[in-house]
Parts: sequence; structure tokens; C-alpha cells
Amino acid sequence: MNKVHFDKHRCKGCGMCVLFCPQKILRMSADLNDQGLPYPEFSDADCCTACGLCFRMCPDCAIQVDKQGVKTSEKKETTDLVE
Amino acid sequence: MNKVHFDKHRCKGCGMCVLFCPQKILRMSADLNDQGLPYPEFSDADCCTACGLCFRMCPDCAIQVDKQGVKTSEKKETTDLVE
Amino acid sequence: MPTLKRTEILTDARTHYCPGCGHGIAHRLVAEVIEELGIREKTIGTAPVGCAVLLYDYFNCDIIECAHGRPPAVATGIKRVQPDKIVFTYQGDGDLAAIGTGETIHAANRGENITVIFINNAIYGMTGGQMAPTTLTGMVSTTTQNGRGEHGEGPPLKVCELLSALDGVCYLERTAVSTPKNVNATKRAIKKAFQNQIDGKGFSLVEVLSMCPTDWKLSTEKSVDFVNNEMKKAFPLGVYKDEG
Amino acid sequence: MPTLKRTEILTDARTHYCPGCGHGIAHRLVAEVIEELGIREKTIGTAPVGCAVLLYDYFNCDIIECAHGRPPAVATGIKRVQPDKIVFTYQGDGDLAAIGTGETIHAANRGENITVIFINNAIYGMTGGQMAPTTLTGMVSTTTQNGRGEHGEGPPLKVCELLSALDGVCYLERTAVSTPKNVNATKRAIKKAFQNQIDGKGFSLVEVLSMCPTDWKLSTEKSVDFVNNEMKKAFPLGVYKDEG
Amino acid sequence: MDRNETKIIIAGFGGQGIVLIGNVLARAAVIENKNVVGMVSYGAEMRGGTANATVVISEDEIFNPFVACPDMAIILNGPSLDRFEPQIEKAGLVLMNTSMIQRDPVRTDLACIKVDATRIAHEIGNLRVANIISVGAFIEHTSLLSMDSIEQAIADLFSSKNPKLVEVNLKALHAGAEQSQCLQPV
Amino acid sequence: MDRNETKIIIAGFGGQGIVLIGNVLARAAVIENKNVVGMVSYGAEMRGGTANATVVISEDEIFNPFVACPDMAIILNGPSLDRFEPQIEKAGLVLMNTSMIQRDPVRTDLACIKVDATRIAHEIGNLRVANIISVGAFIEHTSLLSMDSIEQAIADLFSSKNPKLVEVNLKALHAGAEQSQCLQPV
Amino acid sequence: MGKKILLKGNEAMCEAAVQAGCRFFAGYPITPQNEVPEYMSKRMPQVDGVFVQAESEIAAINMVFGASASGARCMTSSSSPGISLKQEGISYITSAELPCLIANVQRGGPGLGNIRASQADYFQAVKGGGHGDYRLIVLAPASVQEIYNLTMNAFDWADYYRNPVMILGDGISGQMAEPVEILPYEPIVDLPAKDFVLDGCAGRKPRVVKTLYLRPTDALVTHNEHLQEKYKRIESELSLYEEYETANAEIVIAAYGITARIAKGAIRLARKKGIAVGLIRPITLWPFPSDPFAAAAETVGQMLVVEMSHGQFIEDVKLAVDSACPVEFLGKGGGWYPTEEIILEKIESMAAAVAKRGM
Amino acid sequence: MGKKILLKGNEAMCEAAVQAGCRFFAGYPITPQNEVPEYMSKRMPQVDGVFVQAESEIAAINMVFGASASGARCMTSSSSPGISLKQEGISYITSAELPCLIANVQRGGPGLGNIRASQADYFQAVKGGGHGDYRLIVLAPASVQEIYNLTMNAFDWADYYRNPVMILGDGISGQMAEPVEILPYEPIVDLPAKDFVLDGCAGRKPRVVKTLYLRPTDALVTHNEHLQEKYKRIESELSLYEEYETANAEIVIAAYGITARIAKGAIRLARKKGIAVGLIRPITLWPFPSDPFAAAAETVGQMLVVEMSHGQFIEDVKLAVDSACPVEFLGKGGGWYPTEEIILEKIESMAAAVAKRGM
Ligand SMILES: Cc1ncc(C[n+]2csc(CCOP(=O)(O)OP(=O)(O)O)c2C)c(N)n1
Ligand SMILES: Cc1ncc(C[n+]2csc(CCOP(=O)(O)OP(=O)(O)O)c2C)c(N)n1
Ligand code: SF4
Ligand code: SF4
Ligand code: SF4
Ligand code: SF4
Ligand code: SF4
Ligand code: SF4
Ligand SMILES: [Mg+2]
Ligand SMILES: [Mg+2]
Repeated sequence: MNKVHFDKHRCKGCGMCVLFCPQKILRMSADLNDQGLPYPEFSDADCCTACGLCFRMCPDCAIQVDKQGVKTSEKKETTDLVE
Repeated sequence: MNKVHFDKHRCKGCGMCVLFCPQKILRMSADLNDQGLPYPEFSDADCCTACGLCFRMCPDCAIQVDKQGVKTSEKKETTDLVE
Repeated sequence: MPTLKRTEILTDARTHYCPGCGHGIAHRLVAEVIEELGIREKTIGTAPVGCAVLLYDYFNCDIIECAHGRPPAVATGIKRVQPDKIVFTYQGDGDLAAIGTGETIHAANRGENITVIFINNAIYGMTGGQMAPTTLTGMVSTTTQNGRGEHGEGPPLKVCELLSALDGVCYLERTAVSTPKNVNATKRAIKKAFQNQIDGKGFSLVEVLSMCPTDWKLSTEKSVDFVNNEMKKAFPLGVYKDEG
Repeated sequence: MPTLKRTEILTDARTHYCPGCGHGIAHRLVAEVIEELGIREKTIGTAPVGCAVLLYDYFNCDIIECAHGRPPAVATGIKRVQPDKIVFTYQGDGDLAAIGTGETIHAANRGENITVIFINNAIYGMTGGQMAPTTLTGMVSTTTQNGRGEHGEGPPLKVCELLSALDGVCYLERTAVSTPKNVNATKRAIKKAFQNQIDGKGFSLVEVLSMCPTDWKLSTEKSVDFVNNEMKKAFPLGVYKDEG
Repeated sequence: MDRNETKIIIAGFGGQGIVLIGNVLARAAVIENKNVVGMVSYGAEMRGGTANATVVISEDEIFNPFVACPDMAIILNGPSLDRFEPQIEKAGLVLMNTSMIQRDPVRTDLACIKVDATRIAHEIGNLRVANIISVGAFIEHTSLLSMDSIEQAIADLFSSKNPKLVEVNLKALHAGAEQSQCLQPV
Repeated sequence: MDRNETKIIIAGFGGQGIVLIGNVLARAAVIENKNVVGMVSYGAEMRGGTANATVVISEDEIFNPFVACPDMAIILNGPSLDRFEPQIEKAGLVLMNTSMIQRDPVRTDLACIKVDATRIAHEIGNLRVANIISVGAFIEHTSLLSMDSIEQAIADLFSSKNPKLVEVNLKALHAGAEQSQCLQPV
Repeated sequence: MGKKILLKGNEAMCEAAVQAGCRFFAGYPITPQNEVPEYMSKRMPQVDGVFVQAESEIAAINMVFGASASGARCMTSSSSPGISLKQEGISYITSAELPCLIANVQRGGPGLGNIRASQADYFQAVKGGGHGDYRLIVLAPASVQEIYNLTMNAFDWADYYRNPVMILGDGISGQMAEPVEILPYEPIVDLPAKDFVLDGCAGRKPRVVKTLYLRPTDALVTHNEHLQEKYKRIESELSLYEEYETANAEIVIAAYGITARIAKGAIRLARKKGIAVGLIRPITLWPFPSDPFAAAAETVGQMLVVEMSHGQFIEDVKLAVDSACPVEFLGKGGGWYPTEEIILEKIESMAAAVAKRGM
Repeated sequence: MGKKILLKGNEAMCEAAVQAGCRFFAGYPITPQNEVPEYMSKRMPQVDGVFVQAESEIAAINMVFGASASGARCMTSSSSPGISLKQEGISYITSAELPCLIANVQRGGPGLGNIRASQADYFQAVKGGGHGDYRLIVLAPASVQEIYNLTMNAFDWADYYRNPVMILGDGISGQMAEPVEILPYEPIVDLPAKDFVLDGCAGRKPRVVKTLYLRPTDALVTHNEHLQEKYKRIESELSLYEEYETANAEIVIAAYGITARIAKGAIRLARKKGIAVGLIRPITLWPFPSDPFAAAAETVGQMLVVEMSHGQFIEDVKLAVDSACPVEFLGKGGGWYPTEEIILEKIESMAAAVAKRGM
């Protein structure tokens, strides 16, 4: 089960998440959402480290990262898990 | 004959000239001009060096300094004769 | 085990921002700071006239929408009447550094105890891409079609550098939202700018270099590069003042 | 053998200025510079709203009287249409640094090739002595009756320091008219500011610390002392920028 | 179609080049010495969302520049069909970009031009020409304006910017004309 | 003096404390529960020059606050006499500060109070009280207001600032009353 | 009648504001209203209020925008050129329905003009110098006591109607000193709760103060209809004026503010000469008290409008009179003051003309 | 008829200005007039003209103040909120009698409002949003070609009368594209020498451009009288309007700008239904063409004012009609657009009412 969930209809298809995913495991969909825009999908979900960078760079809060069993740093700031 | 001429009716009686005359040979008049204001007069005209400081500090162009036979510096600026 | 998702300080309304617009990221950071400081119920935000004019649709706190360029004056009115509340302005470069120059400089010099979030995207976004005071030299806009500087527009205005000369100012930092690192730095700066107000330290401003893909007519990727390569050159990141 | 007397650039009208007012000295210096540079017939001056509003009664050259704070914008209009003419503004601290803040900053940043004479007397003279942006901390005015700084007015605004951060600016110097030495220095600065324009070097501003005995409620002598002791402390004299 | 005046609305997503369609039609009308008023109904000082443009073409003086009930509608996406279908004049005409519209018109009084514009654009290799493809289909099946003046309008519009654009858009225009069909109302 | 309404003008140089005279008279009138309107005719947004103030005192409601033709004029310098003498109502009254006015009134219908105010002030050792000296003379020779209410007005005005000022001004008031004369029109 | 003190109109306005609970003032110096910021800079701290000398008139009106949204009774003040600069802000405040007091101590215009009194900003105040369909409640006091009283009322009406109120004074009424009875403040209406105030959303839904209306497309039309309904309500509820000797008048003078005072003087002279003249003095300029004019027009032979401008107020008089009687005009701008004599002359010529026709 | 090109109203205004010799433009972006600065930023350099994107609307109007004093044909442009900010500058320019063109592409108000077209700045433009007694020549074009033509004329009238001219457009006429014939510029008046220009006092006495009038005390009154004489002259010389099917009309519609276009559509519908309706469309809003209204009022049964505001233009119509016939109103602010159908409905109800009375 994916650690990252994309809200396809919130997504504006900007591609920031794809651009900044350190694992390079995201790509834009061929299918279009109800705004006529493509949205991100996994090319290889298993390699996701739940690092949260996609969430952090998403301008539209269209990404949710489930950090179940992912070690986190001490930093309190929710977006501040990786440096 | 005085090297310095005061235009008593232009004068506003501020006393800047008196204040800045290095020879301390100016004082304000007891008599009043047509604005009801005192104006400068010499206490000792002979000691005037025609240095021009009174002219330079007068806010109202009420002073004229005649520099006949007074050595001047090279500076072009007309008020810039003494440093 | 935290889950990374939209903070409750943001409504679930979809923003009207274009794809890849930096406003969205900046909004989230401000909202997360408000959440972490637990100040939502004492915060009053002022919306500018600019692409961020609809701030009030997106933030779950009291918001006042101001005339173009006047948020610092409006914020002054609010903060002076309610010193115990937290007041922030959120302004674009046209709003803060063009029409609002006087309000910005004097609120800063008075040392008004407010927090200013300044989104510098080097362009007039909302009106469709005219030159902003912060538009880069040589940069094309709809009113500098051969690039800024050809017709006496002068160089880009550097707000942090300018305000740092004012004795009344407490804190000035310039950051960006064009990399994860920058995003974190921006959030820390915003947090500090709010904390300063809570601590009564006075005027704090965070300048955020931000993407405007639409009016730059660049892709998301090229927009990010533009901030990282071009804008950061003209507007060096860093702390310009910190009396905190 | 020269005779020291009023230059022809000044009309023989008596000014309306109060006894000991620094405007009179500044007027004479500007006029003497115009005479010495032989530019009277190509000079266009802009009068502010302030005690110097009647500039046009005293100067023997074309003058336009502007709305309060707008001379830099008006001068921009004139200079852009007539680049071969010499355009100067003469403004007080309220005019240039309060209501006119935006016009001042942006004309400076555009590098408009004009000369700005800025008379800083730390008070609103014409309207009867209200606080100016340059009023000193602790200084009493009709709107700071316990001294500036008691009610969040902030510190005095330092114009030269502020403008020095703008890349577009060519020349900034702060002088005074409170001693013969300062008067000479002021004249040299004004001359340079005009020469820069003649040489097409761009925005030049001379800030002149000046006496306002009436609204300071001080004698001539005490006014001079106030400039020399108090004002010079808050506003250090000197060259703040010189790209010339 | 009162006093040979034709009111047209063009609608779709922001990015679909709606305004350009209106522009091409209006310029072609000018070339044919017709009276014309073109308008973009910009929703707000903001970006994105759906866009629509209107064009009124007439032999006589045009009074009202607004189009309340269009005689013809060029619809490039689903939401716009939902919004504008009800407003079309009785016995009017609708052009649909079937790549982006899943349903048929509900109204039976409308003539309907169908063109798989976005797909065709995909084939041509430039998604942005879906709008001109629609124009091709529109002109092919209506006698409103001649293909020639449309071609000239396209040339006028793009030649200044970049000759290549003229080429690809003309290609798109004809592709649209060929690969489209018009169903008369049942 | 229509409907026991008295119109007074006070004029002199900027520095002579013209406004203060008006203020003292107006406050005294209030103390006597009279109606009063006081005005300073400020020339322009600028300093210096000549100043003048007007006061209208009446038992009835005062309509017009302006004083076109004063019943009484308190004149502290020459230029002001030149300017205002012609405007004084027929058979009116003029008070002249003879230290600053070299000539007599030309008009022969006017009662005339003479006081060497500036000189007396010199003697008192404070030039600024020449104005109050004139008030003393004015009240002494007119029945308009009582010396008591003038004294109280002066007390009200200065006590807040500095009690010493009350003293010197009262001294000036009485000096003016004593060292002045009133010539009835010949 | 309580003890009276001597105050300038500008000072009386300030003291009344303080008495009425005004606790925020922002302004920028300009003659002839400088007594206002000067008085407030001293008085506000005494009552724990806020005084801000703004960097400009524009900053001042926008500070008031914020202060009013914070729930404070607040005001700004200026004179003609400065009021022109506030027009955008005024338009915003009316749309946001934020209560506040704006004082215009009018001076001679146009441009820098001079600092004599004037009534040439009537159109700006009453018709709307800013953009869009909006209204200010406009008050025109004629004495220092009335300035004091109306200023108190102004804050009540502003809160009651959630609408800015303008005191349209002038350099004379602002500068002249008259005895004033410092009446204690008593609300003259039931003040509604300020449920629009932005004070943090503790225990309630977040609030928004805004003037942008985008969605649905007709949102702004709806908002304007709401404003217009409010304006109609105000028109039906608020209309103040004074009538003086109109009972048997053959000529009625229409004048407001200081001009009406001079007109009264002229009327007294005219009555002495046996000419039956009266006065209608609007105290609210908006809403405009049309009824007394319409009524008078039916009975009197002629009307005479006197104003210190080249003809602004006269348009509302004409619209009210609705051609029921001829309306003459006497007025000039630029700091011109009518004298009793000039008005009398005009009255006499009007009376004479009628007499002629009478033959 | 020459070749026509398709232009937006905003673009046509710019091109006409350039053709008429406008060589200085200063402005600040605002929707719906952004095409103007954008067009000028490109076009001005091509003709050795000056384009300045000002830091604010206030700076822009004051730059125009300076450019006009320098003798250049110059203009600025904005939309409602930005025009409100220019009111002080406009008052100054009228007093200094500096010719220039000011365009207001009206949007919905008050406040930030929206960016739909509106006609709610009529009072501001025609009565005076700034301080003091002054007038702008106000033009209200109804088509893109008319925008082009009137813009050219505007510069001539501005120079001829030494008075600023305002083009009072709206978001629709500014944004809509129509075929325009680019006519070459021909002065329509003998242009006076600009003897007020400040270009350095070589070989002449120094000149002053000012708006402060202090001495003698009535200097400003005299200046105002001079301005008023000029305004009277303009009123007697300049008055443009269009009449459409008024000949035998029983109902006349009064409408200007884009609203008049829609009204014409409605009139065509009404005529089809046998109702005799006509239109009077003022082209100059100031001077207001009162005569055609006065004349029509004598012959027609009723008038209907249609405007995109809650009732501003109607006041001038009423003053012109002078109660000679009833004046009905149809209008709303905030970006409301009348449709032919709504106007038709109103017409029919008016006609019906008359018919009733007729019985
Ligand atoms: C008084 C006024 N002037 C101009 C405008 C038009 N306007 C709206 S937003 C804007 C500038 C937007 O640019 P910026 O402040 O940088 O914000 P951004 O959209 O880039 O985030 C302008 C000029 C206005 N609404 N009001
Ligand atoms: C728009 C506007 N606001 C305010 C004023 C009033 N005013 C005239 S001069 C002045 C300030 C004068 O101070 P400053 O600029 O320092 O000049 P100074 O008299 O001290 O030389 C002010 C506020 C005005 N005339 N116009
Ligand atoms: S969480 Fe990290 S690894 Fe997983 S998709 Fe997002 S960016 Fe890529
Ligand atoms: S960053 Fe967000 S909005 Fe952009 S593509 Fe990814 S999910 Fe969509
Ligand atoms: S010239 Fe010099 S010495 Fe002579 S009076 Fe003037 S200051 Fe004194
Ligand atoms: S400095 Fe000039 S004005 Fe002052 S007292 Fe001397 S002469 Fe008179
Ligand atoms: S125009 Fe630019 S700033 Fe505005 S929403 Fe789009 S990308 Fe963001
Ligand atoms: S008030 Fe001050 S600045 Fe003005 S003239 Fe008097 S002394 Fe000079
Ligand atoms: Mg921006
Ligand atoms: Mg000053």
C-alpha cells in the first residue's frame, strides 16, 4: 500500500513533485483530471522513502505522505523532516 | 567708508551676521525698520576685514560686501573666500 | 507517527493559483507556522491586491482585504487597536514595493510590531505580467518587451537592502521556495518573524523569492531554475537584519 | 575685485521666510550655483508644498509648483520630455520623506537624471510645527508634545542612509547651513549635484540640515546650536554615495 | 438569425486557446468586410478556470456587442457544454470537441458538428492546435465564412511571430475540416 | 451698535501677540455669559507679515461671524492703521499703540485711545506684554467688558503654563489702564 | 444650561469625538485643520486612545480602515487636497461598511488653491468623489456648538448604519472660537453589536472584511443592491434641517454651514426693509432634506441658493424644487465669502423683479 | 472607406493617441485597461516618445503634470480605483490649465469591486471627484471606431481649451474588438501656441506653472472666475450627441457609451412591436448636451434613463428635462449589464401605463 496519496482533482499538474522526488519514481499521468490536467502517478511505488519532499514542494496540498514506520528527525516542523 | 552695506528694510533682524562676524563688530540696532524689526549696525566699522562671512550667513541677502582692495583667494565661488 | 498533509489552518478550497505558482507553497508555510505557534484564534491577516487577494478563501482565520499597497497601514490600524493580537500582511512586489512604498517604509520605520510576508516574483502576476519594481534587468515583461533597463526603468528594487537602513526595523530575511532546502529556510524565517511579534520585538519582514510560471511564460522546471539561477543572483538570500 | 551681493538668479522680492530661516541661505546657494554654471536659461525648478512653495517668487527661472510630495514625479515628466534641460526639485522633509516617499524612492531608483535639494529642518514648517519624519527622538513638536518616541512614532528617518541602498542613485551628500564652513560645503555639494546632471550621471540629492527657529521655538543662536549639536548627531554630515 | 447577424460563443478550459479562435473568426470577418464584434468574457483578475469568447458577425451595423443566446457554439470541453447548451438559440448549432466531451447534446433541435480535436492535435504532434482544428471543422460545415479568409487570418496572425506556426496551423485547419462530421438535428 | 452687538478688530505685526488679545477678550465675554465669536484671519500657509483677529460680542445670538466694518479697532502698528482706519464704522473707536504708530487718525468721527504700549512694555521689561497693555487701555476706556473678567481670563490663560506670566500680564494690564488716554472725536 | 468654554470648531470636534468614545485617530497635517491632529495627539494618550500621525492622507484613511475593522470608534481629518487623496480609501470603506468619521475642513481650490474657507467640495462629499455607487452621510454644522453635537451623533449614525460619516466643515467654522457647552455623551440610537469585527476567530468562524466580489458573477450586483437598500433606509430615517422665518416668506434662501449664518444676517437686514425672506439650512447634505424645499417651492415666489462655490449645492436644491419655482444663484469659489450686504442686494433685486412682474 | 483592422477599444485609443502626436504616457497597470500601458510601452519608443510605468497612479498623473508643462501631448490611463487616486492630481491639472488626456476604463465598484464593466464613476468624472470647482471635458464613446476618433479630438480640445479631457470608457468597450479605420490625424481646431510651456527662460521672462493663489486675498477668486468663464465658453461651443429614431418617438431612452448600443438593440425590438421608441446618446458628458433632452421632453411622453449604475447620469438628464416629462430609470451598479430584453420589458410597461392613462 502506497505511503503517498495524490488528490488527483486538487492537483494542477505542475510537476513540482515529479521534479523534486529524490527517488525519481513519479511521472505525470496520461489521463486528465476534471480540470483537464494530468496528475502524478508512481512509476515505482516501492522505492518511495516517504521522505515528504513531494508534499513539501506541492503548491496545492494535493499530496499526503503517510509516514507509518518511517524514522523521522526530531525537528518539529512538519515539513522539516529532511535536510 | 564702510566695506559692508546693510539693506535695513530687507533685513529681518535674525542676527546671523552678528553671530558669525569673526571680528564681533556688529550689533542689532535699537531703531526698527519698516517691518518693526531691528537690523545690524557697526560697533566698530574700521575693524571690518570684508571677510564676507556676514553676507554668507545672511538668509535674506540684506548684506553687500564691497571687497575693494581686499585680497581674495582663488576659489571661484563668490561666497567661498574664507575657509 | 505524523502524516504529512494540509494543515487545518488552510481551508480545503482549491486555490485559483496557476500550476507551479509559489504562492501555494508560501500559503502552506504561513499556515503551518500559525498552527505550530497555536495562534490561529488571535491572528488577523491582511490580504493584498494581487494574485493573493483571495487569501481569505484559503486561510482559516480572520482576514481583511486591503486596497492595493495599503496592508501595512491597515495592519497598523489593527495592531494599534489590538496590541494583543497577531497581525500579518501578505503582499506581492507590486503591492509592497511600488504603490505601497510609502506605507511599507513608514510602517517599518515606526517599528510596528507586525509580520510582513513579501512574495517577490519579479512580476505583476494578477494583472498579467507587467514589470514589477523587482523585475530583473533585461527581463521581458508585457511593459518591458525588450527587457527591463532599455527605457530608464532603473535596476530592480532590493527591498531587504533598502529597509535594512531603517533603525525601526527588527528582522529582515530573504529566502525562496524553489528548493526543499529553501522551503525549510523560508518556514523557519516565517516562524521567527511571527515569534518576534509574539515577543513584541517589532517589525519583521520575510522576502520570499517565488515562481510565477504563467507570467514568466516558463515551465515549472524552468521557473524553478529561474529563481535558483537568475533571481538569487539579483536578490541574494540571507538575513539582512536581526535585532531579535 | 568682486562684490558680494545677491545674485541676479534671485529676484529682489523679500522672502516670506521667518528671521533666521535656513531656506534663505539654501536659496542663495542654489541660485549662485545656477549662476556660476550659467544654466539659468535651461533650468526648470520644481517647488514643493512647504515653506518653499513660493520658490517661484524668488528664482529668476522657470518654476513649476507641484502637489505635496510629488516633485520627483513632476520632474521625471519634465526631464523625460526635455532631457537637454536642467531640472531640480527643492523639497522639505515632509514633502520628500513623508507623503512623497514613493516618488522619492522610485525616481532615485530609476536613476532619473535630476538634482534634488532636500531641506531637512526636522519639522513641518509651513503648517506650524508638527512632527516630520526627520524629527529627532525626544524632540517636541505640536503633534509630539512629550517628545517624539513616546507613542510609537519610531526613530527619525535618515534619507541619505536609506537611498544609499538603491543601485540607481548617483550622488548623495548631507550638509548643513549652520556655519560658514557648512555653507561652503553645501554650496560645493549643490554644485556637484547640478554638474552630475549636466554630465548625465543621474540622480543626485543633497540633504541640507537647516534651521527653523519659529517652529523650534528657539532663537537664531539656539537654532544654530541645535543644528550643530543635536541634528548633526542624528544626521551625520558627509558623502553617502558618489558614483560620479 | 435575425437581420443576417450571427452570434457565436467559444468556450473551453483556460489553456485551450479559446481567445485565438475568436480572434481568427473576427479577423476573417473583417477580411470579408463584414461587421464584427469580438469579446472575451474574462471572469476575474485571475488565472486558470474556464474561458469563453464571443463573436458577433453581421452585414449590418451591430448594436449589442453581448451574446446572451448564441446562434452557434464552439465547445471544447465538458463543463462548457453543460453551461452553454441550454443558452443556444432554438435550432442553433453546436460544435463539440469529442476528445474532451463524453456526452452528446441533450437538445434535439441543434445541428451538431463533432471533431476529435485534441486527439487529432496529438497526431499532428502539437496539442495547442486543437483550437484551430475545431475552426476547420466549424468552417467546413457552416457557410458563415470562407476557408480562404480563415487561412488569410491565420497567416496574418502567425506570420509575424513565426512562419512555421502558419504551416502547422493551416495543417490543423484542414485536418479539422476533413476529420469532422455534422449531424443535422433528428 | 446694532442689537447691542460689538464688532472688534485687532491688528499688528505677526510677533505682537494679536491673537492673544482676541483670545483674552473672547474668554472674558464667555465669563460674562455673553455670546461671542472670535476669529483669526490667517493670511496664508506662511509665517510673519501682519496679523489680525476679530471678536464679535453680543447679548443676542450672533449670526455673521465676520467683521467687515468693526465698531472698535485695536491697532498695534502703522501699516494696520493705514489698512483698517477706513473700514471702522462711523463714530467708532480706535485704539493706537503710539510707540509703533507715528500719525494720528485721519478720520475725525472716531473716538481714539492712545497708549505707548511698546515703550511701557520696555519699562516693564518684557516686550511681549505690549498686547496686554493695550487690552488694559482698551477696557479702561470702554464699557464693553469688566476689568475683573479680563483679569480672570488672563489668569485662566496663563496659570496653567506658568503663574509668573499671570503676574506680569496683570501688571501690564493695569499699567495700560493707567498710562492711557481717550480722546473723544473733535 | 451648563458652563460654557471657548473652543475653536476644530477643537470642539475633537473633544466631542473623545467624549463619544473615539479611541483611534490617524491624520496628516494640513491647514486649516491642524488643530485636529494637534489636539488628538495630546488628548488620545490621556484616554488610552491611539493617535498616529500618518505618513500621508492615504495611509491615514487606510489605518482607519484597519482600526474600524478592529471595532474601535475612529476618525481621520483633513482638508480639500488631502480629502481628494482619500477617495479610493473612502470608496473601500463604504463597500466594506466600516463605521468611521471623516472630517473635511474645506479650503479654497482647485489645486493647492489657498487656505480660506470654501464649500467647493460639495460634489465630492455628496455625490461621490470616489469610484462606484456609494454614499457618505454628510453633515454640515454652522456653529461650534453644532460641530460638537453633530460629531457625537456622527459616531452613533456611523455605527448604527455601518457607514462612514463625513463632517463637511470649512476653514471658518473650523477656526472660529465660540462658547461651547461640553455635553456628556449619550447614544441617540440603539447601537447594534459589531458582529463584523476582526478580533481573532476564538470560538467562532473566521470573519472576512473585503470589498472584492467575484463569484457568483453577480455577487457585486447583489452587494450593491444591499448597499442601495441601506441608503434608501437612511434616506427615509435621517434628514435634518433648520428653517428660519420661512412662515410667510416670499423668498427663501437655501444655504448650509457658515454661509447660512451670513444669510441669516442678511435676512435680518431684509426684514428691516420689509422684504419677507426666510432660510432653509440643510444640516444633513446627504440624505438631502428635499421635502422642506419641495414644500417651500409651492408657497414662495422664488428661491436663492447661496454657497461658497460656483454652483454645486444648487443642483440638489433644483432637483428638490423640481421646477416648482425659479431658483436664483449667488456663489463663487476660491475662498470667496458672501457678505450680508451682497446677499441683501441680491434679495432686493429679486424682490424688485417680482414687484415689476406684479404690475 | 479605407482598409479596416481589428482592434480592441484600449488599443484603438492608444493608436489614436500616437497618431495625434501623444509622445508621453505614464501609467500603472490595472485591469481592464492593461492593454493601454502594454501597447504604449511598445509603441512609444517607436515614435521617440516616452513611456514610463509609474510606481503608482499618483506618480503617473503627476508625471503627466510635468510632461504637459513641458509642452508634450501626454496621457495617463487607469480604471476606477486608480482614477480615485488621481483626484488630487486632476484638481491640480485643471487649476494649472494643463492639457492632457486621462482615460478611465471603468470597472465595478465601490472598493476593489470586480473587473466587469461599469458606469458608476459618472459623478466622479462629470461633477468632480477632486476638490474645488473645476470641470473635465468628458467623452463617452460607444464603439471602437468612436474611441479612435474621439481620442484624436480629445488632444485637440485639451490643447485648444487648455483643459484636461477624460475618456470615460468601460471594461467592455475597452476590451471588445471591432474593425477600425486608422484615419490619419488632422487637427479639428486651430491649435493655440503653447505660451505656458516651461522650457527654460532663454530670451524671455521666467514662467511659472502653479495652483497656489495667495496675494491679493481674492487672487484665487479671480482665478476661479477665469476658469468659470472658460467653462462657460466650452459649454457654449462643445456639445456632442447622437439621436436615433427620436423623430416620432413617444418614449426616448437616454443612455451613453456601451449601454446605448444595447438600448438600440432594444429599440429595434420595440419598434418591431410597434412601440415608438428613440434614443438620445450624449457623446460629451460634460459639457452635457441638455438641449436635445429639453427639446425631446416637450414632445415625447416619457423618458427612460438606462445606465450601468444606481443613478448618476439620470441627475443630469432630469436637470435638462426640467420636469417637462416623467423620467423613468433602469440601472444597477457593480458590473450589471442591461439586456435588450430587460430594456424592452421596461419600455413595454411604460407604454402600457401611458395607454391606461390614455383611456
Ligand atoms: C489602486 C490600484 N491600482 C492597480 C490595481 C491593479 N492591480 C491589481 S494586482 C496588481 C499588482 C499585482 O502584482 P503583485 O503585487 O506583485 O502581486 P502578484 O500578483 O505578483 O502576486 C495591480 C497593479 C488595483 N487593483 N488597484
Ligand atoms: C496633500 C496635502 N497634504 C498636506 C498638505 C499640508 N502641508 C503643506 S506644507 C506641509 C509640510 C511642510 O513641511 P516640509 O515638507 O518639511 O517643508 P517645510 O515647511 O518644513 O520647509 C504640509 C503637510 C498639503 N498642502 N497637501
Ligand atoms: S515521499 Fe519522497 S520518495 Fe516518496 S514520492 Fe514523495 S518525494 Fe518521492
Ligand atoms: S506538485 Fe502537487 S499540484 Fe503539482 S503535480 Fe504534483 S501533486 Fe500535482
Ligand atoms: S565682512 Fe566679515 S568682518 Fe566685516 S562685518 Fe562682515 S563678517 Fe564682520
Ligand atoms: S543676517 Fe541678514 S537678515 Fe539677519 S540680521 Fe543680519 S542682515 Fe539682517
Ligand atoms: S499569475 Fe503568477 S503569481 Fe499569479 S497565480 Fe499565476 S503563477 Fe501565481
Ligand atoms: S516656519 Fe520654519 S521653515 Fe518655515 S519659514 Fe519659518 S523658519 Fe523657515
Ligand atoms: Mg508580483
Ligand atoms: Mg520641514
